Amino acid sequence: MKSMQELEAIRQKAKKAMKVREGQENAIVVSVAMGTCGIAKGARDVMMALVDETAKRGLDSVVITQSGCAGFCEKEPMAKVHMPGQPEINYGYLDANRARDIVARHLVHGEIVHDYVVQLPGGEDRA
Amino acid sequence: MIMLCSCREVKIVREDVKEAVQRCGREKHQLLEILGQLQKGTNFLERDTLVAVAEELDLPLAEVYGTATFYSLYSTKPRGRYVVRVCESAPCHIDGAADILAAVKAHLGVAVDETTDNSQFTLETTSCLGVCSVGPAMMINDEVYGNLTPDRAVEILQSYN
Amino acid sequence: MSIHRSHILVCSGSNCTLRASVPVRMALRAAIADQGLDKEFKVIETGCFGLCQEGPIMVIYPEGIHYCGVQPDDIDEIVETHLKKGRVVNRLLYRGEAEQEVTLPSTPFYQRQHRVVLRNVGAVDPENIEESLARDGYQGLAKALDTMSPRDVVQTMLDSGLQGRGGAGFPAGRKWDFTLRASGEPKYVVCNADEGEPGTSKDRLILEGDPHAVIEGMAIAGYAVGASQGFIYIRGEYQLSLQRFRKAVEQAREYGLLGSDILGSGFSFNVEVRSGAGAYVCGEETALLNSLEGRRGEPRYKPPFPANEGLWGKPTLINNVETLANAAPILMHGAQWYRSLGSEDCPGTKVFTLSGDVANRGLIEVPMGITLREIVEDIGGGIPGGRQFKMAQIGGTSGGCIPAEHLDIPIDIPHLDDVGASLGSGALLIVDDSHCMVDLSKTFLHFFAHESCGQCTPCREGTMLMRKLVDGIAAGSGTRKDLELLERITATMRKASLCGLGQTAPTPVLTALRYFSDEYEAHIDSGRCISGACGVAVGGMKS
Amino acid sequence: MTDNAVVTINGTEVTVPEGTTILTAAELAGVQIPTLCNHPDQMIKAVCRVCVVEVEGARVFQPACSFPVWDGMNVRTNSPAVIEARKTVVEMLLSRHPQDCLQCERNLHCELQNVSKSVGVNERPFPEETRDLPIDDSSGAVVREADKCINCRRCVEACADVQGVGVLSTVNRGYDTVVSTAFNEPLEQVSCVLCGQCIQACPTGALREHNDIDRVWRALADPNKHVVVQTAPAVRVAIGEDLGLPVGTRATKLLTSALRQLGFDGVFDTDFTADLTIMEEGSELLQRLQEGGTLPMITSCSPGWIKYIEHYYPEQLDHLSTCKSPQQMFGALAKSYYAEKNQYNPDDIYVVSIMPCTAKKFEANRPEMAAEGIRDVDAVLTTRELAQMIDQAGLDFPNLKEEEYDSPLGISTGAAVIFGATGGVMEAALRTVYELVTEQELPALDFTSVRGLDGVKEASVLLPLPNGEDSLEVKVAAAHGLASARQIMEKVKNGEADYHFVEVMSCPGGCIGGGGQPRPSTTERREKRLQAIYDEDEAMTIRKSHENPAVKALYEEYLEKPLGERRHKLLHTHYVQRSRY
Repeated sequence: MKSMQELEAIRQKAKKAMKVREGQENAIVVSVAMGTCGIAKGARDVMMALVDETAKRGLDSVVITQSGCAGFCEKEPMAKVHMPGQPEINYGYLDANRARDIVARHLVHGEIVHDYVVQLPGGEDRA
Repeated sequence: MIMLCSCREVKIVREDVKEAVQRCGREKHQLLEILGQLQKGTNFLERDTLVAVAEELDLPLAEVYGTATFYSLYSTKPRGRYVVRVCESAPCHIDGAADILAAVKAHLGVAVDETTDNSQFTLETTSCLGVCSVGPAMMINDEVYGNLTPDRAVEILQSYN
Repeated sequence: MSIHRSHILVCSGSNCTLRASVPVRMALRAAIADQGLDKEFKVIETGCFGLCQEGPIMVIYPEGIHYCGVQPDDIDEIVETHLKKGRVVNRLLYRGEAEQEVTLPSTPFYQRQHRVVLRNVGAVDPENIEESLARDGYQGLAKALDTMSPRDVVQTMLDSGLQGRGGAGFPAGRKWDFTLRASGEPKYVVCNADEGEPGTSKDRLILEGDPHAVIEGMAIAGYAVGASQGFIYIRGEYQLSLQRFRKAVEQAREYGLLGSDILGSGFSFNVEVRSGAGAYVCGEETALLNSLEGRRGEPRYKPPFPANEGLWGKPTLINNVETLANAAPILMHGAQWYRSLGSEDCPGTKVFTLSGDVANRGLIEVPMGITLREIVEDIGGGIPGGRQFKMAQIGGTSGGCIPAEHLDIPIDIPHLDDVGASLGSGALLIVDDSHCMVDLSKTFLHFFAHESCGQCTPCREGTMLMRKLVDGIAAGSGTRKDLELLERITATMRKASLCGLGQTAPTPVLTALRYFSDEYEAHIDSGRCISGACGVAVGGMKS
Repeated sequence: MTDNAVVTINGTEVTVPEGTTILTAAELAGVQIPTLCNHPDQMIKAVCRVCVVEVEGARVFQPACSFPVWDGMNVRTNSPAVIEARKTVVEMLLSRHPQDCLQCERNLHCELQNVSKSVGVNERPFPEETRDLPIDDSSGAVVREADKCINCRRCVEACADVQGVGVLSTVNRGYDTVVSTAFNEPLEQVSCVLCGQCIQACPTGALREHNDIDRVWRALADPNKHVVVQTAPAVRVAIGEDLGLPVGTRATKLLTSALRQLGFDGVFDTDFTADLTIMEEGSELLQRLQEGGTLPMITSCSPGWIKYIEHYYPEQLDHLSTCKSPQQMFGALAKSYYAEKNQYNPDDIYVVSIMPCTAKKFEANRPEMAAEGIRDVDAVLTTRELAQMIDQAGLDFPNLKEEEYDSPLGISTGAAVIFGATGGVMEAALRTVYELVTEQELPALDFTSVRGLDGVKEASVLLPLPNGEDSLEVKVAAAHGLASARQIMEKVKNGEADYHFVEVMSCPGGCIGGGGQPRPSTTERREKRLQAIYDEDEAMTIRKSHENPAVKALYEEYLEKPLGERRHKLLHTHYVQRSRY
């Protein structure tokens, strides 16, 4: 590396790889239900698709995390998206393609992908 | 395998020294590095080694010896294959280092600065190993062990047999 | 570069290493590989989290869950429950508390700390320079090279009020200033990493946890004073530090952050890593220089000072690891920011190694001016086993012993001076009431008699004479006259010794005599010791 | 640069250049500060801490020997705290110093004793201990008694830096720190050249010469022995120092008188064989020049130097002149020429040398220095030992009746006496070689370019040949102190030395600064002794070796033609390769 610019480029790239460790206050949190049922129905693929797609798109302020089983096994794989200042949106019956779709539309453009939204009893689920 | 090398041929010593000098450089300020490397195999610096170092670096032998005897990681007297250093610093003392030392002495059957009859272990004490939060501690060659109890210390020593 | 959904940080600082973090790491890697999870989970060896007493420690991100005391047997459960199902393994949380009630970072142990020097220790993989870069590593250097003149850098250091963190507490900026202004070429920067003070392991944990912070500090210093060659002298006992640091230097070189024409600035700087060979006195800066030159590590008389005549007689800036690790944050955030931390007389934070009779032992970084009580009770979690606080020895074996009556003093240089103690290098040994001061004094003196370099008369002879006298008192054969002799020796050593070692070696015994004279007298007059450690009769004393 | 500083010392102002040490400034203010590790010719060490003083504003006491003054500095050298600290420091040293002052060789000449008195030590308050380190008398020349070492390191500097030998070093650490050899080997086993400069540097009785006084007394008392004595050139200008005369006193005639009173049967002069050495060495040089021998030829009179080259440059021994030293030539002639002439059985002759040198004791013991089992020299005393004997005999040295040397081995020239000074052998040789080669009288006798205390002195002398056309240029060098000799030897080794003839003396200043001379041999004293040597030369009626009538007679009567067998056997020797480690 021979310049300030190069240093900055490497720094930005490295930041992405490290993002998972940053506690971001205003981050969009995507949480994948990773109970046995979810995993059995393909939650891992969903998780990896989300990770991959957000990285590709350079979405720095997105944290992809996991949660335990939400108790709605038939709707698995499930994920919820929490944008700062907005209610959580629960998605169900996901696969890798749908996950990428969510990244493209919801995370990037803030558009709720109604096709995959599942309503949970009580509305405010604390999975 | 007993590593006491007083029987090693001077020629071999010379080659080791030449190699170390080549790696580190011939300047006087590399003396400590060179001595450190040469001690790795045998745990001590024999006379022939210091002579060869003095010759390679064009230093008086007494100066090399005077430097070697200043530093406690070097020894100019034969030591065992494993050098056991029990930390005697205040933090380890608070944690019961005296009991550890007693257990190690009893297990090895030697006093401090002595070597077991089979040349396996030399017991030394050290001023501090820098792992004060997990005392009492000891070091065997380069490996540091913390949170010792007398039993655990003996157990660890047994694993070196 | 692959992106993982989760990072698992396992401490690989020496303290955790010797608490079996290596087998834990191996078991974790094996389990993840077995289950084909290696694309999702990245295992990172990182530096010390500070809470060494609870090690090995593991942190799982992005949740930020800390597990304590993890053993290889626990790995299966962590993988199955946490990694695969996202459920926290409550029993491995700090002190077994349920997650909802307390996470480790929310404990007073962390809450009362302020991490400047330790900013990346425990947060990055020290063997991966990119992780440092991601957390603003080398930004301080970049800023200096890009926007500041050497004089600006020195001025910022002067303005920050940073005092040397190696023991003497000399204003760092003034050393930089002296070296910048000294005539003579070439100039050198030397990092003093010969941390030998018993009770101190902060420099080691910085070197192991964030070597790039130190390299960056050295390069900034080099730029500021006009040096293009740096040396770091690391204690010979610190094999892991040596290994990590060498690797870090290589990486910095690969990335062009060391070498010639750094970041296109025209500034060149290299760092050579040197190992000590077991001599406490080499922590004294001129002894260290002699050792670097391949000689006996004996201190030099001063003046001349290293800033004018240092390594090979050339102007040399020599700073402690922690001091240099402060340089980049100061440049990035400014002198005023630094001054806003800590106390009026002592800006900034201080890293301490907490050891002895305290619940939480380990590495902490606190603002200067925090009280001893806050450290012992809040961060340290108090004295375990229903015992009482007896005294704290601050500053290592050459530091003073502070009794309970001074628990509320703010920890900074002037306040410690008031009670006969010194900040030293940041050792904090907590001692409970089960220990005997005469026995402890014996330990201190055995240490100094072993570590005196033997060059000047007061220290060479004085340490051994003190040792003999205190050994005699401990054995019950001491007399009141011995106490007078001890006073004479200590007075002469403090005033007439050549270096700081001899000048401060009597401190712990002096403060012990000052605050716990009844214990000495009990040994002499009635042959009694509270702990029985001294081999005379047990009991019979008011303390 | 050298701004003046006004310094107040115990209330008295003194003006000195800034950067002067407190010690020097105090001296100017008339204040004596005790010292131990300080030596006027050596580097500052600041390790003994006896000279600590109070500097206003400083947190701790500062050593006067190293601490530079600044303008406005206020120093107290006599506050109660300073006095107490100094006394404590000395008491600490004494807590494990052997208490055998009455038996010690340094009794009444000991710096530790003096300092201990001046700081007011009157008890031994601290726990006592003896180290019980072995006394090393293995070399028969230099004795080390490490128990008396106070770690001032002056001997280390003398050995390593002045002499470039470095067989002494500070070893171990802390309380066990002591000056020793590598692996604590006896001096006989290490590459010590036995020059005795360490003895000159030592403030205590830790280093001294091997004592041969009793052997000499026994020989003198033996009615069957004919005991003859020779005195080296440098002894006469120094012995007075130990016997109540001012430094630089020429005590030649008192010396001969004293020796006679001690009972020596013949009082002779090494100067006689110094002249002979010039004859032999001069012809050897001319031979090498004419026949293409190894050049440069290097002198061989200094036994410390000989041992040095044997240890450190064993592959360069061919450069040495094969001449024995004057001491050994004297011994050999005493037991042959002199014995024959006076009909003594060589076995009954006992040769004693008075030498400024400790290495001479070693030289006399070398196996090469004997002919048919008869040692050339039987006992060697240093100047100090002779002074001791004169004390023992109760002689009032300064007031003795002046006497002359005996004949013929006491007849000498000015060229011989300057052997005692660095450059002297060279100058003496040039006086003779010039006249032998050119067959003309030397216009000026003094070759000042080889005089003085520079470490290495070089000169070039043009010798006009008798044919009146050609001339011979002889390039010479003289070195004193073995560190200087090493500079020359490195050139020789690398083929960069274009000298024809080199003089090397082991000791600084030459023999007048020898290891056996009265202590201390400071530069100041050496300069006075040098002056006395040159005065002695000028006062001589004959100042060229080849004009010494006794030497001429010796050649005519006894020695055969040049390089004859007898001459070879008696006056020449060979050298042995030794190891450096």
